[in-house]
Amino acid sequence: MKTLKKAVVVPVLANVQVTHDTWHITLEDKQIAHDSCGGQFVNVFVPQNNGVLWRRPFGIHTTDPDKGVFTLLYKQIGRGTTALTTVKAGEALDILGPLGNCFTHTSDLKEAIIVAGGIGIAPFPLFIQHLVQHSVKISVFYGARSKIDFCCLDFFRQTGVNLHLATEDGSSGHKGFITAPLLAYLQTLPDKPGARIYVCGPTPMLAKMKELCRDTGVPAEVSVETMMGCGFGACMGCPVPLENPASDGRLYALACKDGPVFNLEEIRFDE
Amino acid sequence: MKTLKKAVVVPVLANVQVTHDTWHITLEDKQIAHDSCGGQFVNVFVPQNNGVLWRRPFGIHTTDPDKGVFTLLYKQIGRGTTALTTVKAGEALDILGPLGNCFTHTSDLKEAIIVAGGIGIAPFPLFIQHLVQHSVKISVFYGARSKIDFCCLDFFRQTGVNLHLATEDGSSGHKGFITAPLLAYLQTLPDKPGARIYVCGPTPMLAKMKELCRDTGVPAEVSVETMMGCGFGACMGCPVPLENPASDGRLYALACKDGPVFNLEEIRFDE
Amino acid sequence: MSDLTLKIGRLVLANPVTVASGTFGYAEEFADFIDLNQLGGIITKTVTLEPRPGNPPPRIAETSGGMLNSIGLPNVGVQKFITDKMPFLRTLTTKIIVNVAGKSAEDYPEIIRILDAVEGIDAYELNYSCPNVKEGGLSFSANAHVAESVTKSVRAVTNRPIIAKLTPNVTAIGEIGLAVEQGGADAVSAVNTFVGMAIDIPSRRPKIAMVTAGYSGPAIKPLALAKVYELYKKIHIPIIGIGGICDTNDAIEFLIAGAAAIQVGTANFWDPCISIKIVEGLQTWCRQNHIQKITELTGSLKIK
Amino acid sequence: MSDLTLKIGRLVLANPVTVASGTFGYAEEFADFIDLNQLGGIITKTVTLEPRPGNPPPRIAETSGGMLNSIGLPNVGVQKFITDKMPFLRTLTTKIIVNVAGKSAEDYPEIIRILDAVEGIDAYELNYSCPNVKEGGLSFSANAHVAESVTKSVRAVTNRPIIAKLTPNVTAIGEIGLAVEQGGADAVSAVNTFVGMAIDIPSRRPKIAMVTAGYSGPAIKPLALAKVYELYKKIHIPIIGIGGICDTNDAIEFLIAGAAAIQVGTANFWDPCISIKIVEGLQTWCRQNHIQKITELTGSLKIK
Ligand SMILES: Cc1cc2nc3c(=O)[nH]c(=O)nc-3n(C[C@H](O)[C@H](O)[C@H](O)COP(=O)(O)OP(=O)(O)OC[C@H]3O[C@@H](n4cnc5c(N)ncnc54)[C@H](O)[C@@H]3O)c2cc1C
Ligand SMILES: Cc1cc2nc3c(=O)[nH]c(=O)nc-3n(C[C@H](O)[C@H](O)[C@H](O)COP(=O)(O)OP(=O)(O)OC[C@H]3O[C@@H](n4cnc5c(N)ncnc54)[C@H](O)[C@@H]3O)c2cc1C
Ligand SMILES: Cc1cc2nc3c(=O)[nH]c(=O)nc-3n(C[C@H](O)[C@H](O)[C@H](O)COP(=O)(O)O)c2cc1C
Ligand SMILES: Cc1cc2nc3c(=O)[nH]c(=O)nc-3n(C[C@H](O)[C@H](O)[C@H](O)COP(=O)(O)O)c2cc1C
Ligand code: FES
Ligand code: FES
Repeated sequence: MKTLKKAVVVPVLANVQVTHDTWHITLEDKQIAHDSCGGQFVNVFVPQNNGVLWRRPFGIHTTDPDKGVFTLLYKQIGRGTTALTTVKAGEALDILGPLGNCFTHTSDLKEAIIVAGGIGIAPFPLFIQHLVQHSVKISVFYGARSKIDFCCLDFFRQTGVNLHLATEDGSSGHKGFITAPLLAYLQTLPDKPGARIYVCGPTPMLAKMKELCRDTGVPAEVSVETMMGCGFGACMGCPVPLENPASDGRLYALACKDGPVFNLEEIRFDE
Repeated sequence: MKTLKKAVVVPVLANVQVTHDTWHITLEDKQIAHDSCGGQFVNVFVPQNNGVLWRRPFGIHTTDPDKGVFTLLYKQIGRGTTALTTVKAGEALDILGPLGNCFTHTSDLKEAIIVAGGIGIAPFPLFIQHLVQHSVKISVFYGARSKIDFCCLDFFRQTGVNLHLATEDGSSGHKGFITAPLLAYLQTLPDKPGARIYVCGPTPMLAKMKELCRDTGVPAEVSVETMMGCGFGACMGCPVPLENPASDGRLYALACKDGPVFNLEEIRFDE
Repeated sequence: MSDLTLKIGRLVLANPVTVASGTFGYAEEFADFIDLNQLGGIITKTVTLEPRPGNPPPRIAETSGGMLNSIGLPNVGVQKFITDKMPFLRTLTTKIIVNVAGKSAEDYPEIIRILDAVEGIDAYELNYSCPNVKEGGLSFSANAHVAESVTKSVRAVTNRPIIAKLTPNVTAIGEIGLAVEQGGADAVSAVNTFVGMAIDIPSRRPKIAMVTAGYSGPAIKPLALAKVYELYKKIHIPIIGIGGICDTNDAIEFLIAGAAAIQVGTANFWDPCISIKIVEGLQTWCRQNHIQKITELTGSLKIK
Repeated sequence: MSDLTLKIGRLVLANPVTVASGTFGYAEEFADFIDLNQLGGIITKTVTLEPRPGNPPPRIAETSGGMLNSIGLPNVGVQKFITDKMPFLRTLTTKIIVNVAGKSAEDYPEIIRILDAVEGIDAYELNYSCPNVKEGGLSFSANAHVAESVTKSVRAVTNRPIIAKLTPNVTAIGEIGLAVEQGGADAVSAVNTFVGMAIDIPSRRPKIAMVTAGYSGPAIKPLALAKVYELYKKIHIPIIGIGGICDTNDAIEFLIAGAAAIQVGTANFWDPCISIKIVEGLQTWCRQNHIQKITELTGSLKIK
């Protein structure tokens, strides 16, 4: 069966648990390792389908173009991700990708302020790999429920990013939501025009960020999460409500095709 | 959750492959090991239900009442039996049983002639264990596709039964169906009135046996196989057509409740 | 302990969990597995005026997430039902609901008249999914007029609660529900099986001898739920929800959609203890969610 | 090589495998995955007279063995369809079947008149499952008279083949099939989605914003197969079978039940290459089973 690009069966090199509920899987595919940019995702066919019909989307976490490998960071939350934890090195995964668009890095970018809530951290390391190569200043604001939920802290320390942590239970960093230290930081930010925020996290956090960006005037891009029936624009099941109708009259964008990255001010979260 | 007898979760002591497609699983349950008689079955809930809705029925193969264990012999043919092969010692199986009726052993029985086709051998060792204790003469006529399909030959040799084999490919015993050597044997049988045939096997063999028993005048009991929705008389999905309407007007018996053992002359196979 | 009791007309059930006709035999089949008296109610296998042998095999087939059946309502007939099955049922303290079907409209009041003289029956469920032979084989609840008039004729001969069990194989089940309400039904149960089919490719034969069959099990749950909701918006009598209920969550979904009680069907086959597990599951869930009375749940769907 | 070609009226398809409206976008979405020209035909996402934004989220939900959707027919409207989507579709050599829907009966002939002036369209599929706003929201194929008259009005304005796509949510789909045949349809496609529903228990909200939704996927296969068989017994024009087709065997079952061709729907979402795999699977199966012409299979169900 010859298939064209984008539908591939890739070898699993490793699948290891990194926190109490989060796993890191390493996959081999030259093209994805080479072509992907931060924000894009792959759609994974879940082995053993106990009534699981759809693929499961995951942001591309890191890539190593030289070795032709890439990784995903995933949190075990339900049937699909639980099945994924049982996949072993040496097996193969049927995936589609890379899908979707990327966080944008325009030439005037001086500081990238990355804001992640929980597993929302997943798509950022790839973007950071890219920004580091372009010597952009990077600040990471990373909130989680508790200390035990943090992932990739070593990566951030090695990369030398300016790291701020918050936990809801106060077990590490600021006690409370990450938006509080972020707001303090933005209020004292010297070079606002060169800064841009990149957000990924739970919907309540995104709604909060929207307010915060409006108030501080720092523009933001957000990677959204919706249910995805297909991941490549066929089912129209992933609408993202737009603040204002698009020029062609559309009230919704599609998360998988027009996103998953959007300008925060363009989309609505109230539904 | 307190349940009454007959629905039990039992430890798996072993699950080993005994031929290219047949497995032998050892389960622990005092009551089943103690109470079951040859012909009865258990209905097994199949782990990981990839759309498998119903339990799968298997004859009780052997019991060891002292140790409180019993075994099943099963052939891997589809989704359910394939899932069963993945069960490991130390895990547990959810089963119902013992269900159904038994091969009958009346006091006038002098010789039990057991006729099995393929996996139809499964329910007989338990019956033979019983007959041996009562010093009944036992002849086993066992047909299979090929030599590699035979199971329990050691058991038969140890038990000292009068064993006749046939294979379709001639790789062992008579070449052809087992009904040929059986017919020859019956024609020269000195004590017909004390003999009784017990059959289990594929439907074409049962139809053939019916003819053969009619011709030779030796009565037979048969353990039938049908689709089973429940195994305990609730779904009425396992009808066995009767040769003559029963006294209460019924045209069908239920394999799980009225059987699985029937008098061969009472049931029809033409549908 | 939350209060799980509810009323179906004058019929009081100790909890909303009952078992569906044809999936629970005459209850005796389950006595080895569960304490029958913990159920809200028991609905018997369909009883007809005359004994019926049932259909030739194969009667059942497994499909992905569901099953097909064409059993053909085998039963001993109403007279032998009374002498052979009722004595056991009478020993139970749970509610006994006898499911009846007719070959013609006249069969229904006739069989109910016979049963009305028998003690220990708490209500009737009228199986309206079987073919109305005189009307070209369409089921009794495929047509609102027929459903109404049969219900009326039954209402005329009994004071016991009557529950009309509707087929889902119609364009507008709400209309049928209204018709049986008009006819005097105390409640409806929804739904019976959907018409389905499967083919064995090598033989090119249908997997069920009668060709088409009734489809049930987890696969029909979303369909059945939509039918219950459609009825809830339309009618005023209680609804007993049925279709693919396999666990406590499924039962709760039906209650939220508008059911006052539920029936467990196909799931009884693979887990004969499931109905009681759901009773216990509802009790736990209500406690955890501070539901005082289970009746609060019925129709509590939130729509913006 | 077995001969997989077949005719739907005057429309010749290279093989029986087409893809269902709304599950294949405007084909471009699949160009990264498969060679589109290996398909028997492509049925576009529904096009309407005016642009439509579609329904608010959530629009989709996964259930066991099926999915629910209420997408709301978002599309750019017929004019932009012609300018934006047709150029790509015209580059393909496979058959292009444009699926259209109306808010009112009058919309259908109007949109077909507009499309009839456009090159590169091989046939129309009329989506009769959407609500007929003027008739109280019942779908256009819920009523035989409406279905017939809309079909007639379309027949009057085009010589291209028209395929009426029927809703399964009716009491007697055979009657509707007869009505559209009477109205001049060249074929029917059956079926569109079944009405279903699911509820999120913690929030007590429907899992789909529009409350009820269309149910599709493997879970509906036995139901869809029964509808195709019911139509096959009743009508004389070809049937295109749809509903839960996920592999070659599923496709063969529909052909045996009476379908001349099939559509792959929901399965495209999890395997964008599945349609082509079925084309290849049919070729292999026919060779192994010595089927010279795939048309031999249609309606070859054996009943005693
Ligand atoms: C573009 C994109 C990128 C993503 N990247 C990552 C990633 O890198 N790492 C990661 O761990 N997760 C990521 N996710 C989320 C991930 O896809 C879901 O966690 C996963 O699909 C859940 O599958 P499941 O079968 O385990 O859960 P299910 O059993 O399907 O669901 C469990 C619960 O979660 C809800 N749910 C599941 N998926 C979603 C969703 N997408 N949106 C809203 N609610 C949902 C369900 O309604 C249900 O209540 C991403 C999602 C998108 C859309
Ligand atoms: C009373 C009884 C005792 C049995 N004892 C044994 C035993 O001791 N050892 C053993 O190996 N098997 C036994 N069987 C048969 C066994 O139950 C089936 O092989 C098993 O259920 C197949 O499950 P599966 O999911 O692997 O196959 P499936 O995937 O369900 O089916 C594969 C194919 O086999 C057919 N099939 C499956 N089960 C049956 C059936 N019961 N009758 C007719 N056709 C069927 C299906 O239609 C399908 O074509 C017994 C059956 C009965 C009724
Ligand atoms: C094997 C079987 C037999 C049934 N027999 C009857 C019956 O005799 N009378 C009746 O009203 N419904 C009968 N039904 C329908 C069920 O009562 C129930 O309405 C239907 O199966 C849907 O529920 P479920 O999905 O939980 O099984 C039968 C269903 C099955 C599966
Ligand atoms: C997400 C989705 C969108 C659909 N959109 C349309 C549509 O726009 N027009 C239409 O006629 N049918 C539409 N359908 C119905 C399908 O074409 C098909 O009839 C149905 O899904 C049953 O087939 P399946 O089970 O193979 O998916 C849609 C189905 C799905 C799942
Ligand atoms: S997930 Fe299918 S269109 Fe976006
Ligand atoms: S298997 Fe259900 S009655 Fe026999």
